Amino acid sequence: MQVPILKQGDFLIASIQAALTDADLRQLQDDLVHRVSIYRSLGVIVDVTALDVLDSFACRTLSGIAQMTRLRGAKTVVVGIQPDVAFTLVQMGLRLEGVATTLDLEEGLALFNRPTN
Amino acid sequence: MQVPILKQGDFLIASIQAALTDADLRQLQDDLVHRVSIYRSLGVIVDVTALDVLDSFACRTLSGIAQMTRLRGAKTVVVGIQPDVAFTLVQMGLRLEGVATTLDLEEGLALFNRPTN
Amino acid sequence: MAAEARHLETSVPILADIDIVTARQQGRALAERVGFIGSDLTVIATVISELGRNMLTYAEKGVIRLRPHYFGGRRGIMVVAEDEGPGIVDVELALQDAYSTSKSLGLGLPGTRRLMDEFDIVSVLGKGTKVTVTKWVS
Amino acid sequence: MAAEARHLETSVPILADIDIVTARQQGRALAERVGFIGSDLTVIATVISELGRNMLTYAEKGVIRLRPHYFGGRRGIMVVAEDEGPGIVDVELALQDAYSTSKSLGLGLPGTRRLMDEFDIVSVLGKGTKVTVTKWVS
Ligand SMILES: Nc1ncnc2c1ncn2[C@@H]1O[C@H](COP(=O)(O)OP(=O)(O)O)[C@@H](O)[C@H]1O
Ligand SMILES: Nc1ncnc2c1ncn2[C@@H]1O[C@H](COP(=O)(O)OP(=O)(O)O)[C@@H](O)[C@H]1O
Repeated sequence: MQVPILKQGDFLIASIQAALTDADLRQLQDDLVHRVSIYRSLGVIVDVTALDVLDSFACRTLSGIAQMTRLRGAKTVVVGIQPDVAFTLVQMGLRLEGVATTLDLEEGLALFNRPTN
Repeated sequence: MQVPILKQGDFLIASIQAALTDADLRQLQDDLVHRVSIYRSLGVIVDVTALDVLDSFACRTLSGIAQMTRLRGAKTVVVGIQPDVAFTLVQMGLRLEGVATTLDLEEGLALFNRPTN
Repeated sequence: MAAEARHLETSVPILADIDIVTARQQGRALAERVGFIGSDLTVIATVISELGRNMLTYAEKGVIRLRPHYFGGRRGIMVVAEDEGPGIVDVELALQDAYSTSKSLGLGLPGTRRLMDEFDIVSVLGKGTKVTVTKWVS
Repeated sequence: MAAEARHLETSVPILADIDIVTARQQGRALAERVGFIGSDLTVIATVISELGRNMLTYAEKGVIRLRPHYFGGRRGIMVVAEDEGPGIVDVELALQDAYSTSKSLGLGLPGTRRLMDEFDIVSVLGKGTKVTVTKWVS
Protein backbone atom coordinates (compact mmCIF):
# COMPACT_ATOMS: atom_id res chain seq x y z
CA MET A 1 0.00 0.00 0.00
CA GLN A 2 2.07 2.91 -1.24
CA VAL A 3 1.19 6.38 0.01
CA PRO A 4 0.52 8.90 -2.77
CA ILE A 5 2.59 12.07 -2.44
CA LEU A 6 1.24 15.19 -4.05
CA LYS A 7 3.45 18.15 -4.92
CA GLN A 8 1.56 21.38 -4.44
CA GLY A 9 3.74 24.42 -5.02
CA ASP A 10 6.37 24.53 -2.31
CA PHE A 11 4.72 21.76 -0.32
CA LEU A 12 4.43 18.00 -0.36
CA ILE A 13 1.24 16.34 0.77
CA ALA A 14 1.26 12.65 1.69
CA SER A 15 -2.27 11.30 2.02
CA ILE A 16 -2.36 7.99 3.81
CA GLN A 17 -5.35 6.08 2.47
CA ALA A 18 -5.49 2.98 4.65
CA ALA A 19 -3.69 1.10 7.42
CA LEU A 20 0.04 0.90 6.75
CA THR A 21 2.60 -1.78 7.50
CA ASP A 22 5.93 -0.85 9.03
CA ALA A 23 7.53 -1.32 5.61
CA ASP A 24 5.02 1.11 4.10
CA LEU A 25 5.88 3.67 6.75
CA ARG A 26 9.60 3.27 6.13
CA GLN A 27 8.95 3.71 2.41
CA LEU A 28 6.95 6.86 3.06
CA GLN A 29 9.81 8.31 5.07
CA ASP A 30 12.33 7.56 2.33
CA ASP A 31 10.05 8.96 -0.39
CA LEU A 32 9.38 12.18 1.48
CA VAL A 33 12.98 12.83 2.38
CA HIS A 34 14.03 12.13 -1.21
CA ARG A 35 11.43 14.45 -2.72
CA VAL A 36 12.01 17.27 -0.27
CA SER A 37 15.60 17.28 -1.55
CA ILE A 38 14.70 17.15 -5.22
CA TYR A 39 11.97 19.77 -5.11
CA ARG A 40 13.53 21.88 -2.35
CA SER A 41 10.13 21.85 -0.66
CA LEU A 42 9.46 24.17 2.25
CA GLY A 43 6.96 21.96 3.96
CA VAL A 44 5.61 18.43 4.26
CA ILE A 45 2.08 17.54 5.28
CA VAL A 46 1.27 13.99 6.29
CA ASP A 47 -2.45 13.28 6.47
CA VAL A 48 -3.12 10.45 8.94
CA THR A 49 -6.92 10.74 9.03
CA ALA A 50 -7.19 7.16 7.76
CA LEU A 51 -5.04 5.72 10.55
CA ASP A 52 -6.88 4.29 13.54
CA VAL A 53 -3.62 3.57 15.35
CA LEU A 54 -0.39 5.47 15.85
CA ASP A 55 1.87 3.09 17.70
CA SER A 56 5.47 3.57 18.75
CA PHE A 57 6.83 2.70 15.32
CA ALA A 58 4.50 5.13 13.55
CA CYS A 59 5.39 7.90 16.01
CA ARG A 60 9.06 7.24 15.57
CA THR A 61 8.69 7.34 11.80
CA LEU A 62 6.72 10.60 11.83
CA SER A 63 9.31 12.17 14.12
CA GLY A 64 12.01 10.82 11.83
CA ILE A 65 10.37 12.42 8.81
CA ALA A 66 10.21 15.75 10.65
CA GLN A 67 13.84 15.51 11.70
CA MET A 68 15.22 14.53 8.32
CA THR A 69 13.21 17.02 6.33
CA ARG A 70 14.18 19.77 8.79
CA LEU A 71 17.81 19.14 7.88
CA ARG A 72 16.77 19.96 4.33
CA GLY A 73 14.96 23.12 5.40
CA ALA A 74 11.39 21.83 5.41
CA LYS A 75 8.86 21.74 8.21
CA THR A 76 6.55 18.78 8.83
CA VAL A 77 2.92 18.99 9.85
CA VAL A 78 0.83 15.93 10.70
CA VAL A 79 -2.87 16.51 10.08
CA GLY A 80 -5.97 14.49 10.92
CA ILE A 81 -4.92 12.72 14.11
CA GLN A 82 -8.12 11.18 15.50
CA PRO A 83 -8.77 12.33 19.08
CA ASP A 84 -8.83 8.72 20.34
CA VAL A 85 -5.48 8.17 18.70
CA ALA A 86 -4.08 11.31 20.35
CA PHE A 87 -5.35 10.21 23.77
CA THR A 88 -3.87 6.73 23.42
CA LEU A 89 -0.54 8.00 22.21
CA VAL A 90 0.00 10.17 25.28
CA GLN A 91 -1.25 7.48 27.64
CA MET A 92 1.36 5.13 26.20
CA GLY A 93 4.03 7.70 26.91
CA LEU A 94 4.63 8.53 23.26
CA ARG A 95 5.26 11.98 21.79
CA LEU A 96 5.38 13.29 18.25
CA GLU A 97 8.75 14.94 18.66
CA GLY A 98 9.41 17.93 16.41
CA VAL A 99 6.12 17.50 14.61
CA ALA A 100 3.48 20.23 14.32
CA THR A 101 -0.11 19.01 14.25
CA THR A 102 -3.37 20.46 12.99
CA LEU A 103 -6.91 19.18 12.76
CA ASP A 104 -7.09 18.98 8.98
CA LEU A 105 -5.34 19.68 5.70
CA GLU A 106 -6.72 23.18 5.42
CA GLU A 107 -5.32 24.21 8.81
CA GLY A 108 -2.07 22.47 7.92
CA LEU A 109 -1.65 24.54 4.78
CA ALA A 110 -2.63 27.68 6.71
CA LEU A 111 0.19 26.95 9.16
CA PHE A 112 2.73 27.25 6.36
CA ASN A 113 1.28 30.45 5.06
CA ARG A 114 1.46 32.10 8.46
CA PRO A 115 4.60 34.05 9.38
CA THR A 116 6.70 31.72 11.50
CA ASN A 117 8.60 32.80 14.55
CA MET B 1 -20.83 34.44 23.74
CA GLN B 2 -23.81 32.09 23.42
CA VAL B 3 -23.30 28.87 21.52
CA PRO B 4 -25.75 28.35 18.65
CA ILE B 5 -27.54 24.99 18.83
CA LEU B 6 -28.89 23.57 15.59
CA LYS B 7 -31.62 20.96 15.52
CA GLN B 8 -31.05 18.58 12.65
CA GLY B 9 -33.60 15.79 12.64
CA ASP B 10 -33.01 13.61 15.69
CA PHE B 11 -29.77 15.36 16.56
CA LEU B 12 -28.64 18.57 18.16
CA ILE B 13 -25.47 20.24 16.96
CA ALA B 14 -23.75 22.84 19.16
CA SER B 15 -21.12 24.75 17.21
CA ILE B 16 -18.79 26.61 19.48
CA GLN B 17 -17.59 29.67 17.57
CA ALA B 18 -14.98 31.19 19.85
CA ALA B 19 -13.34 30.88 23.27
CA LEU B 20 -15.94 30.37 26.00
CA THR B 21 -16.08 31.54 29.58
CA ASP B 22 -17.05 29.11 32.31
CA ALA B 23 -20.48 30.75 32.43
CA ASP B 24 -20.90 30.16 28.68
CA LEU B 25 -20.03 26.50 29.16
CA ARG B 26 -22.53 26.14 31.98
CA GLN B 27 -25.16 27.78 29.80
CA LEU B 28 -24.35 25.40 26.96
CA GLN B 29 -24.83 22.42 29.26
CA ASP B 30 -28.22 23.73 30.48
CA ASP B 31 -29.39 24.53 26.97
CA LEU B 32 -28.43 21.13 25.60
CA VAL B 33 -29.97 19.16 28.43
CA HIS B 34 -33.15 21.22 28.14
CA ARG B 35 -33.47 20.77 24.40
CA VAL B 36 -32.67 17.07 24.44
CA SER B 37 -35.71 16.71 26.69
CA ILE B 38 -38.02 18.88 24.60
CA TYR B 39 -37.08 17.40 21.25
CA ARG B 40 -36.42 13.88 22.51
CA SER B 41 -33.17 14.00 20.57
CA LEU B 42 -31.15 10.82 20.06
CA GLY B 43 -27.79 12.47 19.90
CA VAL B 44 -25.84 15.59 20.70
CA ILE B 45 -22.79 16.79 18.80
CA VAL B 46 -20.57 19.45 20.33
CA ASP B 47 -18.12 20.96 17.86
CA VAL B 48 -15.06 22.25 19.72
CA THR B 49 -12.90 23.01 16.66
CA ALA B 50 -12.73 26.67 17.72
CA LEU B 51 -11.41 25.90 21.21
CA ASP B 52 -7.66 26.11 21.68
CA VAL B 53 -7.92 24.91 25.28
CA LEU B 54 -9.91 22.21 27.04
CA ASP B 55 -9.11 22.66 30.70
CA SER B 56 -10.49 20.76 33.67
CA PHE B 57 -13.68 22.81 33.78
CA ALA B 58 -14.39 22.32 30.09
CA CYS B 59 -13.74 18.56 30.39
CA ARG B 60 -16.01 18.32 33.38
CA THR B 61 -18.74 20.20 31.53
CA LEU B 62 -18.47 18.04 28.43
CA SER B 63 -18.61 14.90 30.57
CA GLY B 64 -21.57 16.41 32.41
CA ILE B 65 -23.40 17.03 29.14
CA ALA B 66 -22.79 13.42 28.13
CA GLN B 67 -23.98 12.09 31.46
CA MET B 68 -27.12 14.20 31.69
CA THR B 69 -28.19 13.68 28.11
CA ARG B 70 -27.58 9.95 28.47
CA LEU B 71 -30.20 9.88 31.23
CA ARG B 72 -32.57 11.27 28.61
CA GLY B 73 -31.57 8.62 26.09
CA ALA B 74 -29.18 10.65 23.96
CA LYS B 75 -25.55 10.04 23.15
CA THR B 76 -22.95 12.80 23.07
CA VAL B 77 -20.13 13.11 20.57
CA VAL B 78 -17.45 15.78 20.78
CA VAL B 79 -15.97 16.62 17.40
CA GLY B 80 -13.01 18.72 16.33
CA ILE B 81 -10.66 18.32 19.27
CA GLN B 82 -7.34 19.80 18.11
CA PRO B 83 -4.50 17.25 18.44
CA ASP B 84 -2.50 19.60 20.69
CA VAL B 85 -5.53 19.97 22.90
CA ALA B 86 -5.93 16.18 23.10
CA PHE B 87 -2.25 15.74 24.01
CA THR B 88 -2.41 18.39 26.73
CA LEU B 89 -5.60 17.02 28.21
CA VAL B 90 -4.13 13.57 28.78
CA GLN B 91 -0.84 14.96 30.08
CA MET B 92 -2.81 16.92 32.68
CA GLY B 93 -4.48 13.71 33.77
CA LEU B 94 -7.89 14.65 32.36
CA ARG B 95 -10.30 12.37 30.56
CA LEU B 96 -13.48 12.99 28.60
CA GLU B 97 -15.54 10.50 30.58
CA GLY B 98 -18.49 8.99 28.71
CA VAL B 99 -17.87 11.11 25.65
CA ALA B 100 -17.35 9.72 22.16
CA THR B 101 -15.02 11.73 19.96
CA THR B 102 -14.51 12.05 16.22
CA LEU B 103 -12.32 14.19 14.02
CA ASP B 104 -15.09 16.28 12.48
CA LEU B 105 -18.82 16.84 12.17
CA GLU B 106 -19.19 14.47 9.27
CA GLU B 107 -17.67 11.57 11.21
CA GLY B 108 -19.73 12.56 14.22
CA LEU B 109 -22.96 12.26 12.28
CA ALA B 110 -21.77 9.00 10.74
CA LEU B 111 -21.30 7.62 14.25
CA PHE B 112 -25.00 8.06 14.95
CA ASN B 113 -26.04 6.48 11.72
CA ARG B 114 -23.95 3.40 12.38
CA PRO B 115 -25.57 0.45 14.17
CA THR B 116 -24.54 0.77 17.80
CA ASN B 117 -23.51 -2.15 19.94
CA MET C 1 -25.43 -4.26 24.77
CA ALA C 2 -23.30 -6.84 23.05
CA ALA C 3 -24.42 -10.45 23.26
CA GLU C 4 -21.86 -12.75 24.79
CA ALA C 5 -19.19 -13.50 22.27
CA ARG C 6 -17.35 -16.39 23.89
CA HIS C 7 -17.07 -18.36 20.68
CA LEU C 8 -15.24 -15.58 18.85
CA GLU C 9 -11.71 -16.48 19.89
CA THR C 10 -9.21 -16.04 17.07
CA SER C 11 -5.59 -16.70 16.54
CA VAL C 12 -3.38 -14.68 14.19
CA PRO C 13 0.07 -16.02 13.25
CA ILE C 14 2.57 -13.16 13.07
CA LEU C 15 5.10 -13.92 10.35
CA ALA C 16 5.39 -10.60 8.51
CA ASP C 17 4.49 -7.00 9.22
CA ILE C 18 1.22 -7.22 7.30
CA ASP C 19 0.09 -9.73 9.95
CA ILE C 20 0.33 -7.00 12.57
CA VAL C 21 -2.21 -4.98 10.60
CA THR C 22 -4.48 -8.02 10.37
CA ALA C 23 -4.16 -8.76 14.07
CA ARG C 24 -5.03 -5.25 15.16
CA GLN C 25 -7.99 -5.08 12.80
CA GLN C 26 -9.29 -8.38 14.17
CA GLY C 27 -8.65 -7.20 17.70
CA ARG C 28 -10.60 -4.01 17.14
CA ALA C 29 -13.48 -5.92 15.54
CA LEU C 30 -13.60 -8.40 18.41
CA ALA C 31 -13.42 -5.59 20.97
CA GLU C 32 -16.43 -3.93 19.34
CA ARG C 33 -18.34 -7.21 19.52
CA VAL C 34 -17.49 -7.54 23.19
CA GLY C 35 -18.88 -4.07 23.83
CA PHE C 36 -15.93 -1.68 23.86
CA ILE C 37 -16.38 1.80 22.44
CA GLY C 38 -14.36 4.89 21.68
CA SER C 39 -10.77 5.19 22.72
CA ASP C 40 -10.72 1.71 24.29
CA LEU C 41 -10.85 0.31 20.75
CA THR C 42 -7.83 2.39 19.82
CA VAL C 43 -6.03 1.27 22.95
CA ILE C 44 -6.60 -2.41 22.18
CA ALA C 45 -5.49 -2.05 18.56
CA THR C 46 -2.38 -0.15 19.64
CA VAL C 47 -1.39 -2.79 22.19
CA ILE C 48 -1.76 -5.56 19.62
CA SER C 49 0.45 -3.58 17.29
CA GLU C 50 3.18 -3.20 19.91
CA LEU C 51 3.15 -6.85 20.93
CA GLY C 52 3.07 -8.03 17.33
CA ARG C 53 6.02 -5.87 16.37
CA ASN C 54 8.07 -7.08 19.32
CA MET C 55 7.57 -10.66 18.14
CA LEU C 56 8.76 -9.88 14.64
CA THR C 57 11.69 -7.81 15.85
CA TYR C 58 12.98 -9.99 18.63
CA ALA C 59 11.59 -13.49 17.98
CA GLU C 60 11.09 -13.40 14.19
CA LYS C 61 7.58 -14.82 14.56
CA GLY C 62 4.84 -15.73 16.97
CA VAL C 63 1.10 -15.96 17.48
CA ILE C 64 -1.43 -13.46 18.80
CA ARG C 65 -4.57 -14.91 20.33
CA LEU C 66 -7.61 -12.72 20.84
CA ARG C 67 -10.21 -13.89 23.26
CA PRO C 68 -13.43 -12.47 24.73
CA HIS C 69 -13.07 -12.64 28.47
CA TYR C 70 -15.90 -12.90 30.98
CA PHE C 71 -15.13 -12.95 34.66
CA GLY C 72 -16.94 -11.93 37.81
CA GLY C 73 -19.72 -10.20 35.91
CA ARG C 74 -17.28 -8.18 33.84
CA ARG C 75 -16.59 -8.52 30.15
CA GLY C 76 -13.39 -7.75 28.41
CA ILE C 77 -10.82 -8.84 25.89
CA MET C 78 -7.71 -10.87 26.50
CA VAL C 79 -4.74 -10.60 24.17
CA VAL C 80 -2.07 -13.29 24.36
CA ALA C 81 1.16 -12.77 22.41
CA GLU C 82 3.36 -15.84 22.44
CA ASP C 83 6.61 -16.59 20.70
CA GLU C 84 9.42 -19.13 20.81
CA GLY C 85 12.13 -16.54 20.47
CA PRO C 86 15.25 -15.92 22.59
CA GLY C 87 13.35 -14.65 25.64
CA ILE C 88 14.10 -11.50 27.60
CA VAL C 89 17.26 -11.35 29.71
CA ASP C 90 15.97 -8.85 32.25
CA VAL C 91 12.18 -8.50 32.29
CA GLU C 92 12.24 -5.77 34.94
CA LEU C 93 14.45 -3.69 32.71
CA ALA C 94 12.36 -4.40 29.61
CA LEU C 95 9.35 -2.97 31.43
CA GLN C 96 11.07 0.34 32.06
CA ASP C 97 10.36 3.37 29.90
CA ALA C 98 12.88 3.98 27.15
CA TYR C 99 14.75 0.69 27.59
CA SER C 100 15.34 -0.92 24.23
CA THR C 101 17.86 -3.34 22.77
CA SER C 102 17.05 -2.25 19.22
CA LYS C 103 17.46 1.55 19.09
CA SER C 104 13.69 1.69 19.25
CA LEU C 105 11.72 3.91 21.67
CA GLY C 106 11.44 1.28 24.39
CA LEU C 107 7.85 2.21 25.20
CA GLY C 108 6.07 -0.85 23.81
CA LEU C 109 5.97 -2.99 26.95
CA PRO C 110 5.67 -0.26 29.60
CA GLY C 111 3.13 1.58 27.46
CA THR C 112 1.11 -1.61 27.03
CA ARG C 113 1.14 -2.10 30.77
CA ARG C 114 -0.16 1.44 31.31
CA LEU C 115 -2.92 1.04 28.74
CA MET C 116 -4.33 -2.30 29.87
CA ASP C 117 -6.06 -3.31 33.10
CA GLU C 118 -4.10 -6.52 33.54
CA PHE C 119 -0.62 -7.33 32.38
CA ASP C 120 1.41 -10.48 32.72
CA ILE C 121 4.69 -11.48 31.13
CA VAL C 122 6.55 -14.75 31.27
CA SER C 123 9.84 -15.05 29.47
CA VAL C 124 12.29 -17.94 29.53
CA LEU C 125 15.72 -17.54 27.97
CA GLY C 126 16.09 -19.74 24.92
CA LYS C 127 12.43 -20.76 25.14
CA GLY C 128 10.31 -17.74 24.37
CA THR C 129 8.08 -14.99 25.66
CA LYS C 130 4.40 -14.88 26.51
CA VAL C 131 2.62 -11.62 27.22
CA THR C 132 -0.97 -11.81 28.44
CA VAL C 133 -3.00 -8.62 28.78
CA THR C 134 -6.64 -7.91 29.52
CA LYS C 135 -8.84 -4.88 29.25
CA TRP C 136 -12.30 -4.72 30.84
CA VAL C 137 -15.28 -2.83 29.49
CA SER C 138 -15.75 0.09 31.88
CA MET D 1 14.05 32.61 15.98
CA ALA D 2 12.23 35.05 18.22
CA ALA D 3 14.03 38.22 19.22
CA GLU D 4 14.35 38.67 22.96
CA ALA D 5 11.06 39.82 24.38
CA ARG D 6 12.05 40.89 27.87
CA HIS D 7 9.95 44.05 27.78
CA LEU D 8 6.72 42.15 27.09
CA GLU D 9 5.75 41.42 30.68
CA THR D 10 2.01 41.78 31.27
CA SER D 11 -0.29 41.60 34.20
CA VAL D 12 -3.94 40.50 33.97
CA PRO D 13 -6.27 41.13 36.91
CA ILE D 14 -8.63 38.19 37.38
CA LEU D 15 -11.97 39.47 38.63
CA ALA D 16 -14.48 37.56 36.48
CA ASP D 17 -14.40 34.47 34.30
CA ILE D 18 -13.94 36.49 31.11
CA ASP D 19 -10.58 37.57 32.52
CA ILE D 20 -9.43 33.95 32.42
CA VAL D 21 -10.05 33.94 28.67
CA THR D 22 -8.10 37.19 28.30
CA ALA D 23 -5.22 35.88 30.40
CA ARG D 24 -4.84 32.67 28.45
CA GLN D 25 -5.01 34.50 25.12
CA GLN D 26 -2.31 36.89 26.28
CA GLY D 27 -0.27 34.00 27.61
CA ARG D 28 -0.47 32.19 24.30
CA ALA D 29 0.48 35.32 22.38
CA LEU D 30 3.45 35.99 24.65
CA ALA D 31 4.54 32.36 24.43
CA GLU D 32 4.56 32.62 20.63
CA ARG D 33 6.69 35.74 20.85
CA VAL D 34 9.14 33.98 23.13
CA GLY D 35 9.47 31.17 20.58
CA PHE D 36 7.14 28.38 21.72
CA ILE D 37 5.36 26.34 19.08
CA GLY D 38 2.75 23.63 18.83
CA SER D 39 1.42 21.87 21.88
CA ASP D 40 3.57 23.95 24.26
CA LEU D 41 1.31 26.90 23.42
CA THR D 42 -1.72 24.84 24.37
CA VAL D 43 -0.03 23.71 27.57
CA ILE D 44 0.71 27.29 28.63
CA ALA D 45 -2.82 28.48 27.87
CA THR D 46 -4.29 25.53 29.79
CA VAL D 47 -2.16 26.17 32.85
CA ILE D 48 -3.17 29.85 32.91
CA SER D 49 -6.78 28.76 32.71
CA GLU D 50 -6.42 26.41 35.69
CA LEU D 51 -4.61 28.93 37.87
CA GLY D 52 -7.03 31.71 36.96
CA ARG D 53 -10.06 29.60 37.79
CA ASN D 54 -8.61 28.60 41.15
CA MET D 55 -8.27 32.27 42.05
CA LEU D 56 -11.86 33.03 41.20
CA THR D 57 -13.18 29.92 42.92
CA TYR D 58 -11.16 30.00 46.11
CA ALA D 59 -9.91 33.58 46.47
CA GLU D 60 -12.57 35.53 44.54
CA LYS D 61 -9.91 37.46 42.66
CA GLY D 62 -6.21 37.76 41.95
CA VAL D 63 -3.61 38.72 39.38
CA ILE D 64 -1.82 36.69 36.72
CA ARG D 65 1.55 37.97 35.61
CA LEU D 66 3.09 36.73 32.39
CA ARG D 67 6.78 37.20 31.91
CA PRO D 68 9.34 36.19 29.31
CA HIS D 69 12.09 34.38 31.14
CA TYR D 70 15.73 34.12 30.08
CA PHE D 71 18.16 32.16 32.17
CA GLY D 72 21.35 30.26 31.52
CA GLY D 73 20.98 30.50 27.76
CA ARG D 74 17.44 29.19 27.84
CA ARG D 75 14.29 31.11 27.07
CA GLY D 76 10.88 30.46 28.47
CA ILE D 77 7.78 31.90 30.01
CA MET D 78 7.01 32.42 33.67
CA VAL D 79 3.43 32.55 34.89
CA VAL D 80 2.79 33.95 38.36
CA ALA D 81 -0.70 33.62 39.82
CA GLU D 82 -1.09 35.56 43.04
CA ASP D 83 -4.11 36.16 45.22
CA GLU D 84 -4.93 37.45 48.70
CA GLY D 85 -7.47 34.74 49.41
CA PRO D 86 -7.76 32.33 52.35
CA GLY D 87 -4.67 30.30 51.45
CA ILE D 88 -4.44 26.51 51.27
CA VAL D 89 -4.68 24.49 54.48
CA ASP D 90 -2.65 21.52 53.26
CA VAL D 91 -0.56 22.23 50.18
CA GLU D 92 0.72 18.64 49.94
CA LEU D 93 -2.86 17.42 49.73
CA ALA D 94 -3.86 20.12 47.23
CA LEU D 95 -1.11 18.85 44.93
CA GLN D 96 -2.52 15.34 44.89
CA ASP D 97 -4.61 14.10 41.99
CA ALA D 98 -8.35 14.26 42.54
CA TYR D 99 -8.17 16.25 45.78
CA SER D 100 -10.68 19.10 45.68
CA THR D 101 -12.58 21.13 48.27
CA SER D 102 -15.17 22.20 45.68
CA LYS D 103 -16.54 19.02 44.07
CA SER D 104 -14.30 19.84 41.14
CA LEU D 105 -11.90 17.37 39.49
CA GLY D 106 -8.92 18.26 41.65
CA LEU D 107 -6.49 18.07 38.73
CA GLY D 108 -5.71 21.76 38.31
CA LEU D 109 -2.65 22.00 40.53
CA PRO D 110 -1.17 18.51 40.02
CA GLY D 111 -1.89 18.76 36.28
CA THR D 112 -0.17 22.14 36.12
CA ARG D 113 2.83 20.68 37.88
CA ARG D 114 3.03 17.84 35.34
CA LEU D 115 2.73 20.19 32.38
CA MET D 116 5.32 22.77 33.40
CA ASP D 117 9.09 22.50 33.84
CA GLU D 118 9.20 24.39 37.10
CA PHE D 119 6.53 24.69 39.74
CA ASP D 120 6.50 26.57 43.00
CA ILE D 121 3.67 27.29 45.39
CA VAL D 122 3.62 29.42 48.51
CA SER D 123 0.41 29.67 50.48
CA VAL D 124 -0.15 31.37 53.82
CA LEU D 125 -3.43 30.89 55.64
CA GLY D 126 -5.40 34.11 55.79
CA LYS D 127 -2.85 35.83 53.56
CA GLY D 128 -3.07 34.29 50.13
CA THR D 129 -1.54 31.98 47.56
CA LYS D 130 1.19 32.46 45.00
CA VAL D 131 1.86 29.90 42.31
CA THR D 132 4.91 30.41 40.09
CA VAL D 133 5.45 28.17 37.09
CA THR D 134 7.91 28.20 34.22
CA LYS D 135 8.14 26.43 30.91
CA TRP D 136 11.30 26.45 28.80
CA VAL D 137 11.45 26.37 25.03
CA SER D 138 12.77 22.91 24.20
N1 LIG E 1 8.92 -10.92 22.32
C1 LIG E 1 10.14 -10.54 22.76
N2 LIG E 1 11.20 -11.39 22.73
C2 LIG E 1 12.42 -11.00 23.18
N3 LIG E 1 12.70 -9.78 23.68
C3 LIG E 1 11.69 -8.89 23.74
C4 LIG E 1 10.37 -9.21 23.30
N4 LIG E 1 9.59 -8.12 23.52
C5 LIG E 1 10.37 -7.18 24.07
N5 LIG E 1 11.65 -7.64 24.21
C6 LIG E 1 12.78 -6.90 24.83
O1 LIG E 1 12.27 -5.88 25.68
C7 LIG E 1 12.76 -4.60 25.28
C8 LIG E 1 11.71 -3.55 25.55
O2 LIG E 1 10.58 -3.77 24.70
P1 LIG E 1 9.61 -2.58 24.35
O3 LIG E 1 9.25 -1.87 25.62
O4 LIG E 1 8.48 -3.10 23.55
O5 LIG E 1 10.49 -1.55 23.53
P2 LIG E 1 11.13 -1.65 22.06
O6 LIG E 1 10.47 -2.77 21.34
O7 LIG E 1 10.82 -0.30 21.48
O8 LIG E 1 12.60 -1.85 22.27
C9 LIG E 1 13.13 -4.77 23.82
O9 LIG E 1 14.07 -3.81 23.41
C10 LIG E 1 13.66 -6.20 23.81
O10 LIG E 1 14.99 -6.25 24.27
N1 LIG F 1 -5.75 30.04 44.87
C1 LIG F 1 -6.20 29.17 45.81
N2 LIG F 1 -6.61 29.61 47.03
C2 LIG F 1 -7.06 28.75 47.97
N3 LIG F 1 -7.16 27.42 47.77
C3 LIG F 1 -6.78 26.91 46.57
C4 LIG F 1 -6.28 27.75 45.55
N4 LIG F 1 -5.97 26.95 44.49
C5 LIG F 1 -6.24 25.70 44.86
N5 LIG F 1 -6.74 25.65 46.11
C6 LIG F 1 -7.12 24.43 46.88
O1 LIG F 1 -6.44 23.31 46.33
C7 LIG F 1 -7.37 22.33 45.91
C8 LIG F 1 -6.86 21.60 44.67
O2 LIG F 1 -6.79 22.50 43.59
P1 LIG F 1 -6.84 21.94 42.10
O3 LIG F 1 -5.86 20.83 41.99
O4 LIG F 1 -6.68 23.08 41.16
O5 LIG F 1 -8.28 21.28 41.97
P2 LIG F 1 -9.74 21.89 41.91
O6 LIG F 1 -9.61 23.36 41.66
O7 LIG F 1 -10.39 21.14 40.79
O8 LIG F 1 -10.36 21.57 43.23
C9 LIG F 1 -8.67 23.07 45.71
O9 LIG F 1 -9.80 22.23 45.81
C10 LIG F 1 -8.60 24.12 46.80
O10 LIG F 1 -8.99 23.57 48.04
